[in-house]
Amino acid sequence: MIFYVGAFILIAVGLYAIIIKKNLVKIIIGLDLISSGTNLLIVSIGYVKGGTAPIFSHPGILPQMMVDPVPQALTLTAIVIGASELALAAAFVAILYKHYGTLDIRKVRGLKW
Amino acid sequence: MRIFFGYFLLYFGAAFLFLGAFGLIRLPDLYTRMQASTKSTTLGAFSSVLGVGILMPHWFVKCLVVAFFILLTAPVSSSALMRAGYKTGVPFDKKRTVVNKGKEFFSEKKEKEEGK
Amino acid sequence: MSTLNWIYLGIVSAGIILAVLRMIIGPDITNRVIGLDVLTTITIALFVFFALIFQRYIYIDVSLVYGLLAFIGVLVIARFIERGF
Amino acid sequence: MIRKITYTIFLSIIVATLILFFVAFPFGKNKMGVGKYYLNNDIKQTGAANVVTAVTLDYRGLDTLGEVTVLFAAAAGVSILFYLIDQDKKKRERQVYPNFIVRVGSRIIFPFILLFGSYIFIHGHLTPGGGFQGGSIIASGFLLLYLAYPGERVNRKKLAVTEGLAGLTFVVFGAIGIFTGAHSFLFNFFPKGTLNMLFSAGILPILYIAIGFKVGSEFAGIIDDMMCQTVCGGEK
Amino acid sequence: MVNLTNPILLIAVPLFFVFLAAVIAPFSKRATKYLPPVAFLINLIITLYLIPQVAEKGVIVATTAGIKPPFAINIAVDGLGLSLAIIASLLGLIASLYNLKYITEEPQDKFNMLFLLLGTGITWMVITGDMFNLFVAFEVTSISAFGLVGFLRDKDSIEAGFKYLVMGSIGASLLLIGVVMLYAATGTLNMADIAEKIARFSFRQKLLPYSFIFTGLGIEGALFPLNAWLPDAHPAAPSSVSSILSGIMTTAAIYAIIRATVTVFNYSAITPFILLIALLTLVFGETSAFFQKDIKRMLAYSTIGQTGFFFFAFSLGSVQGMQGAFMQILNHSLSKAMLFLIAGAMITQVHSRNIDDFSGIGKKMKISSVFFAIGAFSLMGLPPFFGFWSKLTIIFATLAYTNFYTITLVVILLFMSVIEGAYFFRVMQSMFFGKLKEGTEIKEASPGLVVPFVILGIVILTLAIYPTPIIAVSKKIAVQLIHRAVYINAVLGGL
Amino acid sequence: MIIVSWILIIIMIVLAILSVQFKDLLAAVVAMGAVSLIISLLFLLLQAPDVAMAEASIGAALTMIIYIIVVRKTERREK
Amino acid sequence: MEKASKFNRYVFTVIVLYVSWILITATTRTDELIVGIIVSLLVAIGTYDYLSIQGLRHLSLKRLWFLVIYIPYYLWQVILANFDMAYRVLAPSMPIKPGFVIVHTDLKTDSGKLALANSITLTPGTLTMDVKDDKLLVHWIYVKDRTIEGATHEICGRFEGFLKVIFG
Repeated sequence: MIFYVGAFILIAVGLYAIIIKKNLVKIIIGLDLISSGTNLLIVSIGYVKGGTAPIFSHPGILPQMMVDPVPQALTLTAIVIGASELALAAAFVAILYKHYGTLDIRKVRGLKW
Repeated sequence: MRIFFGYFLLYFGAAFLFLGAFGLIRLPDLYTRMQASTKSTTLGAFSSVLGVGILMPHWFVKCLVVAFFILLTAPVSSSALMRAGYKTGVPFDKKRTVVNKGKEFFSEKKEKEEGK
Repeated sequence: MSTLNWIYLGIVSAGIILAVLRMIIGPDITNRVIGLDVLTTITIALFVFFALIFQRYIYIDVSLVYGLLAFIGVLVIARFIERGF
Repeated sequence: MIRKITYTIFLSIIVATLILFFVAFPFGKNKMGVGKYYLNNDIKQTGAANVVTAVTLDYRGLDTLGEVTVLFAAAAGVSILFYLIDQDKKKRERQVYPNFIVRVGSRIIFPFILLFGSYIFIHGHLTPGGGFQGGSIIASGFLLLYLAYPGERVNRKKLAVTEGLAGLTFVVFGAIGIFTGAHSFLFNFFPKGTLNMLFSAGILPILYIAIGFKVGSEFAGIIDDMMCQTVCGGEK
Repeated sequence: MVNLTNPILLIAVPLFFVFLAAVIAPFSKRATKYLPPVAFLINLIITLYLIPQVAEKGVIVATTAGIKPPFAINIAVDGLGLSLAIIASLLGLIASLYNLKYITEEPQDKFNMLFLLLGTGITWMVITGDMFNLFVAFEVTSISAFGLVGFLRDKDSIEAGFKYLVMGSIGASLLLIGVVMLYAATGTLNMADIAEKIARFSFRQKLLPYSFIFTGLGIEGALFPLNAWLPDAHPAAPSSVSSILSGIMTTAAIYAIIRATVTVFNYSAITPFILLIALLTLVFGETSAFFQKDIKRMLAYSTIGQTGFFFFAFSLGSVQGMQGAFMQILNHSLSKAMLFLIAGAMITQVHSRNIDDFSGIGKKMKISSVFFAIGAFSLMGLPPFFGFWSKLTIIFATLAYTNFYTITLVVILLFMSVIEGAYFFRVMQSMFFGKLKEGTEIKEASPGLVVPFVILGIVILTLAIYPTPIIAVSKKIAVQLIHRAVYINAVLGGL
Repeated sequence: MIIVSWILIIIMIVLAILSVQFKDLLAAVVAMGAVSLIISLLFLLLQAPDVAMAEASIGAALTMIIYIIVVRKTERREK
Repeated sequence: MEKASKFNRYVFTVIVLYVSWILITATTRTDELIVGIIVSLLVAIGTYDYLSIQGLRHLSLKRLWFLVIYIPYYLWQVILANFDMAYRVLAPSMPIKPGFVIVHTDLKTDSGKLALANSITLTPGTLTMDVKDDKLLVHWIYVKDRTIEGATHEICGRFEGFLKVIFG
């Protein structure tokens, strides 16, 4: 329960950073927060109360005791995708700074959203 | 006996983990805080991990590896951070500090022998 | 047994909160980084402890990852502060 | 002002979603559909002890291929953006070198990081971890070297070739499935072995090793692109 | 027996070539530029091979990992998906031929890889049969598009790329949340399986995941309130990339919305809402295009308008509407891609993107201008061309949409078509009848640039001469799309 | 376990808000590192060691260096 | 200290890596051992240049024996250090008298100096900041002696004897 709340608050904080903050680095921090919150949300959807990790590491661990493996597999994908998006965004910000000499989006002509 | 010793180590570690964090708040300047944090948390994590290793004998070897890594890596980052703080002139507690040979050390000669 | 675990978790959580407090009030960046450093070390211990609570041997691997890699994050910032790269 | 209104609208949408979400999908309840099938049939069908690995690489292997491709695209994009931006060699001399402890310490830790990364992606089907995790650990190792020895660069040609060969391995192993027997991409045609042994789970370990190399070299490439531009200049 | 016509090869072959390019790039950067045409050609051949099978069976399904569909990812190709895959491969082939001469900036090897990945991602999006796989394909497409938009590294492209990246990332996150909600609700990710299980859901239960998926895809598909990135991003990219982005990529996002709405959710209750959105998109795009001075920007706004046009036709919900939407997609993709390619060729000569600077070049660049006119006429819907038939179908479908506002809708459509005609005619007037600026050295673009769009123009002319078979086929496709049970049975039938 | 997750999530949210509000971008980056650390702990609490490890291995060093490089190439203070 | 030959260092690296592989996997099953050899051989190709300078000379019996003795002593010092630290942190009067002092070391090898620095960092009241040639800059939380010689005796005296043998 609290995990859902946490994930949604992370997403809200990320959106806040993107919409209200005027600094480019803050915007990519917001993107990262949104993707982290999404990951947390996905994993907490797959959680089953009293379950354990879906790994048959030693005998005595039965399929009935496990949490859902699918959201975890999806999250793995989502984490790496988030990291690659972050790298690309970082590159964009660095070059924007080279062109404009500022991180303030109010001074960047095409970015006034 | 084994369980007792394991929990003893665990709590020993927990106490020092807490102590490190507490020292972080209480001590006056960056360098002394660093002393507290590096030493106490390293030992705290070390002994907690070993405690878990003793509680579950099958896990001991792996816990030992974790503990070894903690011992190996903790001083590296702390020394780098401390030097960075010193070089950028993070203030130290002027009232208490008695001797400062850092200037002498860093100005002995220009850094050029580095590289390889 | 489980009471003991709870007390352990309580002490360590207090440590985490203090470290975060230092990250909040730290007058300059180096102090905040120390907070991060302490936080990573506590987290390594906590990972191993979670493995104990859940009784899964394989969870220790996660703490191994942090044990090896956590200092790189601190190192990166330290090198940045002293204009290293 | 408009931004604040926008944000308030978004916030109310989020809160509404949250409430609906609680009602629709209670936390901790078993919501498994296909998940149950995977848990029950994993040992028989793939032979991997780690069900997450089985799902990532076998049942949903195409996703993983796509994910590796996304990372590849991001690496290529970063290298496009940073192509030949003021590679000014002179500025390199001004910088501060790392201290002795960092240099020697990272020299000693680096082999262990590589070894540990290999351990993670070789044991991907037995323990938590796998190609992505191992690959990013290895990339962190390279990052450590960059921090300790500024000015040295990894060999980009070798990285690119590793990256390409690893990707080819994945695609070719997948395509073998089309042409043999099952007419199905990523068909697991190797013997499954016994559970929890290193040589089990058919082609999954091979695929994970390929992914490990690929992710490692891609992240190392991204870091190299970003770091070298910083080392060589970029400061105002 | 080697099964050469497995549709999964549509993904595997280009990826093979991408990684091959990564291997050979360190040794010879120039060699990589010959890989995309080869890969797209192979893809085109595979898709052509698949036509008879699809015509025969309706939907062909390919499994992965040797496991039956609901449990493993599957590729399901139906008529709509296959035709979009054909268009993607064709446009990819032509644009990559165009690239051989057009791209002179470094680093070419990375450009070629990303270009190939863009085409692959679009193909992947239209043939996949799994929701999460759709998300991954969406990411492949959009991340390579971000890199390509920023390829020129000047102020405009970096700004546009960053804006696109931020909005695209938010869209991707929303799509992901929507997909995961679907998973939480139904316990599966396979489209057909979800479609079967979601039948018992009420309108309100469907609303939450649907709105997330719709918004996420709508950002990529440039639907009305979320399309601020498109007029910046499409012109900023190199022209060949813009032709792919405008021609097929937004269409692929719209395809995903169509697939989600019709096949997965069967959500006819929502159509009034999306009708409104489509109409707003149409009006916004066409009117903004009218006021543009920059030719590529004008084309980009026109893309928004066209997207609104066929999305509108689709949201009518009838067979005829979908037929019209499909025909308009076909027409728009081919014509818009050609127009962008021609615009790129002209810009290399004029060195300006301002429409005023184009005056009089019709006398010098005869082939380009004539084909520009062909593309524009087709896009406007002048009688001999295919666009005429598609717009006619859409208008008939609108008339059949019995509603109080029907006449208003028709009037809006016609008026927007007139506006579209107006701005294209303005460009052509200045091109053919304007005065050539003095002192400018303008000649026909090099054959390497001309030949590709001439091929595309010939395809358009062929469609203009023989429209009937395509109209018949599009009717079949629309019928197939409406009858979602066929799709579901084809995917889950083996159980 | 629930209490522990409450504490961790509250700390995580505090750190996330801090990372958005810090004027010093470097401090914001440090806070992001801590957020990733705690998310990794939460993943382990949710019985997802694979995901925890992925978050650990990517969040510990790689995202940190990406942020730091951005700050390095641009400026450190938010005005 | 001259470098050992390449092959020598390579073999040393393989041995170290193999031992750590066994420790990491924490099992002695045959398949793990076989894969371990392969992995160590491969990893060592890339890293033997980094790990060591002296190669196999590290593995003489005397050195290993001293290492075995040194580790418990070192751990004991770490524990002492922490009680010392605890006293300083918790005592209400906070008995600290910090200062930066320079100490001198006789160790020649890089790894020896690193080990000394690490030991100093984790032992009572001291933290190494930097090493330059044969001098170490140390932050000392309770300065007892300000001169180089005195500080060297106070801080390094405990370890240098061991480390000289272990790392040459």
